[in-house]
Amino acid sequence: MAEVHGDDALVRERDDAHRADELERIAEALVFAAAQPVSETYLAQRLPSGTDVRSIMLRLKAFYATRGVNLLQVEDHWAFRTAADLSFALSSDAQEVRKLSRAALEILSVIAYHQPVTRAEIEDIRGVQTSKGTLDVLMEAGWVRFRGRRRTPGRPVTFATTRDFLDHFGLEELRDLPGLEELKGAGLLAGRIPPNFHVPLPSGNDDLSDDEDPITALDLEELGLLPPSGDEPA
Amino acid sequence: MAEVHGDDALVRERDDAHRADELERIAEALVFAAAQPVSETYLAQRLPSGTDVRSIMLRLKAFYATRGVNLLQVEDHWAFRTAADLSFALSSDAQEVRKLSRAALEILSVIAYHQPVTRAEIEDIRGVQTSKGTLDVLMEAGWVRFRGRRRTPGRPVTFATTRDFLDHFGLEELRDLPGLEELKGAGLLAGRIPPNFHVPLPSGNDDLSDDEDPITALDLEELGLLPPSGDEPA
Amino acid sequence: MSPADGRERARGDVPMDAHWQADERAVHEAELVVDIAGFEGPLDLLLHLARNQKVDLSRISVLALAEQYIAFIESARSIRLELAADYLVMAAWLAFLKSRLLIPQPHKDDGPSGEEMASALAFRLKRLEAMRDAATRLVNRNRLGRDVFARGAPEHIPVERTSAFEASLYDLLQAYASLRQREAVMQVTIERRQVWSLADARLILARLMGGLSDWTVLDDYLLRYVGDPRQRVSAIASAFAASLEMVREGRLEIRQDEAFAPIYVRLGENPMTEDEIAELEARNG
Repeated sequence: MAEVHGDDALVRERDDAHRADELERIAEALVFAAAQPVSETYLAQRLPSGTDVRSIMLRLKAFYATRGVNLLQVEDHWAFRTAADLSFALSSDAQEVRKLSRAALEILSVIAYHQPVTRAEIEDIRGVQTSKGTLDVLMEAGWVRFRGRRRTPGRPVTFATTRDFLDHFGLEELRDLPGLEELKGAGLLAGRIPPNFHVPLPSGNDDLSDDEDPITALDLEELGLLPPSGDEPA
Repeated sequence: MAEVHGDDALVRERDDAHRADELERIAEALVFAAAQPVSETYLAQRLPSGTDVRSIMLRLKAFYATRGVNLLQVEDHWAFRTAADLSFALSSDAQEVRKLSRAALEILSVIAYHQPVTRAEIEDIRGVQTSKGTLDVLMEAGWVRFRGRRRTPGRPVTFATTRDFLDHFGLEELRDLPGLEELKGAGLLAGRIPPNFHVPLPSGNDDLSDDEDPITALDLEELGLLPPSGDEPA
Repeated sequence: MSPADGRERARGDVPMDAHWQADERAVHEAELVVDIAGFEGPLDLLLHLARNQKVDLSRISVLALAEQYIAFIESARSIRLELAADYLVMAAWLAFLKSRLLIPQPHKDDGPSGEEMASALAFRLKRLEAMRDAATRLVNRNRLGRDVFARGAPEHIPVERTSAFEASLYDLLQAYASLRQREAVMQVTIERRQVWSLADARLILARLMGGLSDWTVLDDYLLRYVGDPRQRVSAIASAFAASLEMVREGRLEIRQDEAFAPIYVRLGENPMTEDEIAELEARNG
């Protein structure tokens, strides 16, 4: 009796393992066939209902981790990509990767780290107007999208990055952005300048350092900060 | 002496195995990333000279034989293909994804911004006739719906976008559609824009406006979307 | 190297694309080389100057920075380099900041204190620098299509079953914007004002003057000839200019009794022949 039970359990176990292998094969084929990341929702639709897609994908990911092709996660999407350490062997006949201007790259970073962010905020951070077309280039590349509108007067549009952006730069999720935590910790991603942000000033306000000349009333006058002489200098 | 030899041999063997693994990884990545089946000549060019390409490929073939993706040989060319026995899982209801035509995009955008809008109004904005098929495509995609009938002579049907439309384009509400300033800011509208130019702000309101009547079953029948009454509605 | 290279420089040939490497940039302490074109706005210039202090950004001397910036702007102006307005605005703001830092304000003043303004500026510089670093790190990651590759021959593209059609919001907006743009451009063409060219005016005058040997008021004829009132100004101006030319050639005589009085014209000693008029017509199309 006990023996039979044991056999049953064994058979069941073997069946389960076989079944899991089959599901893995299907998932593998579905993702492998596609050039674009495939959503877990999609995989769930293609696999028998009740399948734990996530755990299957994690097993596959581990399986492929050491191979020439890796299974990567982009948010809740999955894609096979060649291993990054092999780029030396593959890249020679690579198609041209979109070359970004310095401004475009900077805007892309501001959007990535500060999203959702409005155009005015981007310009505040960069201290310069965004030339027409630069955002357009990023949107056309499929890396930046309109996200929504800020609930402030004027309802300005907010920008955010896309899943293609993550895929392109090999990020699983936004939290993987390089240095994100340090920047956050340093308060550099806060929308507003923190009131307590303190920068040590040159020792003693009135002492001038070596490379400073004392400012004269004439200077101030020239700069239009004082009325023309004759009036009291305060 | 013999012992030392033995150690050397072992190290050499391990190195060889490691080297073979690396070659296998490169070959695997090369075949994966190629748009066409890859010739052994090509692989030989990419791998260190003297590499036995055939034996590497045969090892890879064996490795993939039981997986969801197989390495197939076509004469002296190699390609990955999803396993034939999985076709049931892959092809079942795979729908071909089609890019929306330029005309369809334009009509969809006019409906989105100007809704509720009649067909005549769409044509007035676009300056060309709307082919019947294009609206059908948009309805079929589930992005456009009949909304009501305008209370003007001829009682033309009005069109509006659907909930699916918002979902697909990642909008929370219609008011999230970028306005004139944002379109300009993103470089989508360029050059001189006449002063009377404006981009409507579609209201998210689903209630019919004063000049609209609801669509009735009779209307749907007229539009050919319901069988003529008399037939049982099933 | 960059498109900005064609721009006129004061001195020195600085490669514009060596963006991140501040060392090679345009400002040198000793010899004054000024190149505004290499900077992306005043904040970029300030960040560059701050880096020249060679200290951690949180320990920069904002006062010294303000001085350097103002000196830079002054020298740029002295060699008549054209400066964008925002550079001047920044200079004015920094001069104001400088005054706040040097002359402690009584506390009742409701504006921000010099220290607050200075730390706000330092924060902005730090944040910009952080974004620059982030951009560098981002661009140096293993990128798809350069270091990492997707499936080269996808077998079929899995689709979310809900929609068989694919389009992005960007596609949609681009379609809408270019559609509306087309429409806008068409309106502009329709609205365009009709202008008489000098050649037009010359031909019209030649035709008008055909049988006139006596003094005639030019305006009367022109206004009769020009139906559309919106064209009158252009017509009179062009006709007047053309008539002066024709007087010089002896084809017309012209007379005005006093300022603002009517202008009289009559045929000159060497009027245009039919053939000459025909030739003019052919040339004007």
